[in-house]
Amino acid sequence: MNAFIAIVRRDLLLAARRKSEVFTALFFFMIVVSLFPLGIGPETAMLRRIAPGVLWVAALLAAMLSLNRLFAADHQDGTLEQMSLSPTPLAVLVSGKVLAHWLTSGLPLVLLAPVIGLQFDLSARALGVLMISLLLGTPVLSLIGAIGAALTLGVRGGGVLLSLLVLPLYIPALIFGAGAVEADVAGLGAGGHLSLLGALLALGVFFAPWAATAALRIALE
Amino acid sequence: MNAFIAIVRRDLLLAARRKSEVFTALFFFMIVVSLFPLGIGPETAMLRRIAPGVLWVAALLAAMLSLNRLFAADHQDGTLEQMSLSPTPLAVLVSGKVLAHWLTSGLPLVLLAPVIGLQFDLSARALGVLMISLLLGTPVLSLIGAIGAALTLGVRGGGVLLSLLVLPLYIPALIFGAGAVEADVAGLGAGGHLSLLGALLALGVFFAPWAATAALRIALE
Amino acid sequence: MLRAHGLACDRGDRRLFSAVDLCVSPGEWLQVEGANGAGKTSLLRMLAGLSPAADGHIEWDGRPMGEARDDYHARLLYLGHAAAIKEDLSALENLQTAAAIAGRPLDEATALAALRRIGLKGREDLPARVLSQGQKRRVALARLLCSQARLWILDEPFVALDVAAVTQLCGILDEHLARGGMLIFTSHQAVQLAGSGATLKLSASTHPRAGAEPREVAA
Amino acid sequence: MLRAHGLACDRGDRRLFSAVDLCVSPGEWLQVEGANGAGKTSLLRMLAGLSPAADGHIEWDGRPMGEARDDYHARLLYLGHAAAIKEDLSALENLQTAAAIAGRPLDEATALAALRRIGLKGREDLPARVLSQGQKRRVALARLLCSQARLWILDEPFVALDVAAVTQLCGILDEHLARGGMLIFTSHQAVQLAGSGATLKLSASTHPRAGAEPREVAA
Amino acid sequence: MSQRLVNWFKFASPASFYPLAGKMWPWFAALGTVLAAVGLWISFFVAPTDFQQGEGYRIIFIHVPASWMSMFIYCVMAFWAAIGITFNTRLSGMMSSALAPTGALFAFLSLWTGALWGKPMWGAWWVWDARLTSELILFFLYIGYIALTAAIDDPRRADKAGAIVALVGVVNVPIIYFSVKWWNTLHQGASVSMTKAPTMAATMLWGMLIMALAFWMYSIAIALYRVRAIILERERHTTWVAELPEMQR
Amino acid sequence: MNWGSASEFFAMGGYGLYVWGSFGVTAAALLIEVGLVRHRLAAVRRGLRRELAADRDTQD
Ligand code: HEM
Ligand SMILES: Nc1ncnc2c1ncn2[C@@H]1O[C@H](COP(=O)(O)OP(=O)(O)OP(=O)(O)O)[C@@H](O)[C@H]1O
Ligand SMILES: Nc1ncnc2c1ncn2[C@@H]1O[C@H](COP(=O)(O)OP(=O)(O)OP(=O)(O)O)[C@@H](O)[C@H]1O
Ligand SMILES: [Mg+2]
Ligand SMILES: [Mg+2]
Repeated sequence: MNAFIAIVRRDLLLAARRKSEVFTALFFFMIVVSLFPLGIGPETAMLRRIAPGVLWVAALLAAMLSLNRLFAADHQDGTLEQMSLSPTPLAVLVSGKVLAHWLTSGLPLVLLAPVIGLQFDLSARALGVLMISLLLGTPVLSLIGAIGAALTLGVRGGGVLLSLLVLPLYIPALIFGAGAVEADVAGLGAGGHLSLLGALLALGVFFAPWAATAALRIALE
Repeated sequence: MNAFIAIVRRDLLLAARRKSEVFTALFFFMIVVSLFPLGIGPETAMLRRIAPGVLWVAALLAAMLSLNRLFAADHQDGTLEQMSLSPTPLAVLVSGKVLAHWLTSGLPLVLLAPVIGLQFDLSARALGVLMISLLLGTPVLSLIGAIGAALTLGVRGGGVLLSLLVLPLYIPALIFGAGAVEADVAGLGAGGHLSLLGALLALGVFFAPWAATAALRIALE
Repeated sequence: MLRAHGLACDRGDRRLFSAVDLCVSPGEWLQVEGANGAGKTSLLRMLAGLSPAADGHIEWDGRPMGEARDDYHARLLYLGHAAAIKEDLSALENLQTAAAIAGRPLDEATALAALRRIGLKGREDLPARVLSQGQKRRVALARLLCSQARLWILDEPFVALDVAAVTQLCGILDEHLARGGMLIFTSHQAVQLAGSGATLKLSASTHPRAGAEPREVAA
Repeated sequence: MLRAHGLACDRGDRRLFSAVDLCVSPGEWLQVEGANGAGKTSLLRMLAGLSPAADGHIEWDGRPMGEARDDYHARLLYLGHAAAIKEDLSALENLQTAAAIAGRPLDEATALAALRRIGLKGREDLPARVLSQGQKRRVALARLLCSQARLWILDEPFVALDVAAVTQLCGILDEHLARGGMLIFTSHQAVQLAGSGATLKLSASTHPRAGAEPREVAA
Repeated sequence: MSQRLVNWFKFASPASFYPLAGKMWPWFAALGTVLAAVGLWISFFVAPTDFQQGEGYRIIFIHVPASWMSMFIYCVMAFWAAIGITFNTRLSGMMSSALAPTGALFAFLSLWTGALWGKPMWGAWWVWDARLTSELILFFLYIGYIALTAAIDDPRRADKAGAIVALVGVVNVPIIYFSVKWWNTLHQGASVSMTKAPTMAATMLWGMLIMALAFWMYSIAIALYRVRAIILERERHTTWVAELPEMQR
Repeated sequence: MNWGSASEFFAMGGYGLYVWGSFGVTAAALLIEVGLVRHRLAAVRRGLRRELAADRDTQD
């Protein structure tokens, strides 16, 4: 447990050291979202229709971009070796890293999303649903992402390969997440989508650290 | 000139060595594009409307993702030092790297785009315009991206910072590129947009290598 | 006590070495020698449990490694070519987190004392990025000063160190041995250690195919 | 001929050294010595023109470095701690591209001969990733065998090499000097070179403020 | 002539600029306060109610000056960046980084007040109009500059990198502005176009101008004040700092 | 004079939230900026004084 906390603290410390990192992830999200109106055109009705999809896709990409960092640096400088030699089970340490990743990359998105939703003229209720869907969904992104990041570790062309592996796995989260907001905008209940998202999260919390650990062991040997 | 060719060849060789790299960039593009119908819903009319914007945004993101690689590896292993000690001007070598980057990340997109455009039910004419706009626009992305990649070299939190710096500068290319296709779909001529894109390209070819070189020198000292 | 028998290592289609036997008891050191590419690093990683052996088996305190793994790792300190130094963290933070990950947290005073002893006085709060090559290695070596591990496996610990630091490190190793610690290390430089020890010479085999290879001289 | 006068170097709030004078003529070597963190790497990078000097000036063949830069770089070979080895390219490809970037392309036969001489026979086509630490260094050092540069600046060239390779490298350096080449290098190991040479000792100053600093002993 | 140049470079040295800035900023601050008081008085008590927009239009008195300042400060930053690159003076980099946070602040205020104005006037907090979009992008450019310079430890390197960003950005700002404008007008009649007050009442114009002047004075004062902190941070180890009267206690 | 009473002034003809939201946030933002910069300068000076004092001590 100590080592778990130590890992979370160290990763948060590293993120804080790169002072701007959390903020830049946020701005990346904002910029990607703003690219769409620029590419598509400014009509409000149209934008409101595509808003949930665009916001969720941007959240996906923001989460994915920061995945590279998750294990790569630790692999290169030998920290991962040290982690696997630690008496604390590797899966626990991996969970710590995933938690830190979500705290620095997922949580800020959840908090910022309503502001951006306003730019797309979403109603207050829809904004609430958007936040809840992101709150349930972004941890899933970090968890699944960890598996991908571990699998592509030390593999040539890792960065792009990673997105190739991970994006398809993200699709359920995307469909339920964006679906929840759309259902709410369309006046249907968002509850069904949200509980499916919750189920995904539960599944991820149980299995992802284990799978990521197995993948890390492969990369290490 | 010899060194220029050597650099281009080496970078292409490295890309070929990471066999899957070019393909994964392509797949990233495809997956991002396919995320939208999933996030937004399947109506053809709507999809046709948003197609140029979505395709161009995806191209932007694919180009941006591969920017990290542009100088970082060379910086870390000391190749950049060697380049700056070469009798060939650094700007020439940098241009070589940018060219190689475009050949491995931009050109494949140009070739793939029509196939994906078909999925969005674009007409043959519109597909042609799409290809031309990408042909003119993707080198601009590589050129501007090189400045950002050089500036964020060895900087903490480089990856996300890079996108923060580069994406705003990509906006004109996005607007003219997507605009050309939209204008064509709307039955207006695409010529105006395309020539503006050409102007951007000319500007980029002249100034970007110079600015990137200046930025590299800062990172090196 | 660490004992290995009949170890072999394959890399690509080469058999680097085979039939390597070794045994390290408390208070003893073992220096692994060999030309560049002979397989020293490969052997050390195998002994640390980081990569599987192509053949042979390893015992810790008389139990096969498979069973003893957790106990073994709790008592092992391994330092490889890559020193697990985070460029963005200060020397102090690097030392403290390395210790915490290894499951033996350090308080600040102890960590600072170790850094000072290893010659990083006044550099404790600099990010590792700006340290010189040798100073980075020293940050990694500071872990030795706070370690209660019984077995140290060190891959070229003397690299990049200046003469004074080499002498100091020898002293640290001697202390460890005197306390009844065990030590396995590699070095291309000649090293004088107190205590009893042995040398294991790996000679690079040029035979391209895995198979019967002349037995290496074991300690 | 390389001549420097009154060089000083600032890092963070520290003045690492100041008033360093040096001069290297054809056929001469200069060994830069000093403890870890004394500023050897910083000095070498300064001399190579990779980072600016806080004070002082450097001359190449009697002309100030600002003017002579292009000519200087055409005749310089610099190898630092980072060896510019691409993990994904083979030893041969690494050597050939390094030479091409330096503006002196190598044909395959020459490159292969150099790799064999430096002890990488049979490893020419392995990706550098799988090479051992010392073998990677050898790939970088193979450049010396094909170099026509007049001045070599080598930062710890002996690191990670085994005893045989150290002797061989000394021979290569001697040949270079005998041809009238110049050599500046650092090493924590004692090295025997033929030809005339000098030693420059950098002693780490602990004074935290930039300003008048005791003059270092020059060659 | 050369005498003049020497004088210039004398003031361009941090050691002589530090006390100069210390003498100047209170004047600008005082002037700014007075102008702001006058401007606020005009905007609330002199300017009449707008017959179309009611009292909501009073936001104009900060919205427009803030927008102007955000654009202007970026140009000034780019100016200092160019000076820094050509003459290699240390002070110019410090001026750029002293200005950036204030510029970003005004860009944010422009967005904020614009949004607060847009809700009652257009019924939406945000529309993708050319001017709004390019202001948003300008805000991103500021953030990029600040994030980049903050991420580089060595201040001299940070200054140079920042200078490149500022210059590349200033070349791009007009390109971005016009591209967004064409984008917006080429393929649809502007769904919302800024209400171009045709003949702005003279009092309104005066109010806006005075508020703009107040913001100017504020920006100069705060930049001078901040540059003093930056100078001290960077010149920590020089003897002139050690000899400053305020350091003697 | 446009306003009959203070409450009328604060209501801003129904636009109070928007107008005061703008003016208030602007005032607050500028004041916060001033505060931050003052803090920054004070912190540098404090650190410097401490350093100089330490130097003098070691010299004696
Ligand atoms: C978030 C929303 C907004 C942003 C980012 C914004 C941005 C800007 C900018 C950058 C300028 C200066 C442009 C120039 O001088 O060329 C400006 C001026 C102006 N804005 Fe806004 N604005 C916003 C909302 C509004 C709204 C809602 C109104 C009124 C209904 C408005 C009315 C004006 C007027 C009257 C001017 C000055 C007139 C002129 O120079 O043409 N703005 N705004
Ligand atoms: N795929 C492969 N095919 C052939 N040989 C390989 C392959 N992978 C590794 N090798 C060889 O295996 C050896 C690995 O050696 P190792 O790193 O253990 O050497 P070492 O004794 O630590 O050397 P050094 O003193 O240089 O650190 C090298 O000789 C390398 O060339
Ligand atoms: N920002 C900084 N603040 C304080 N000291 C710094 C800073 N950056 C670098 N240094 C110091 O500058 C020195 C750099 O030394 P350099 O790398 O030149 O040493 P070296 O003589 O090559 O040492 P080694 O033998 O270990 O390679 C180190 O002592 C380092 O601690
Ligand atoms: Mg080894
Ligand atoms: Mg060094």
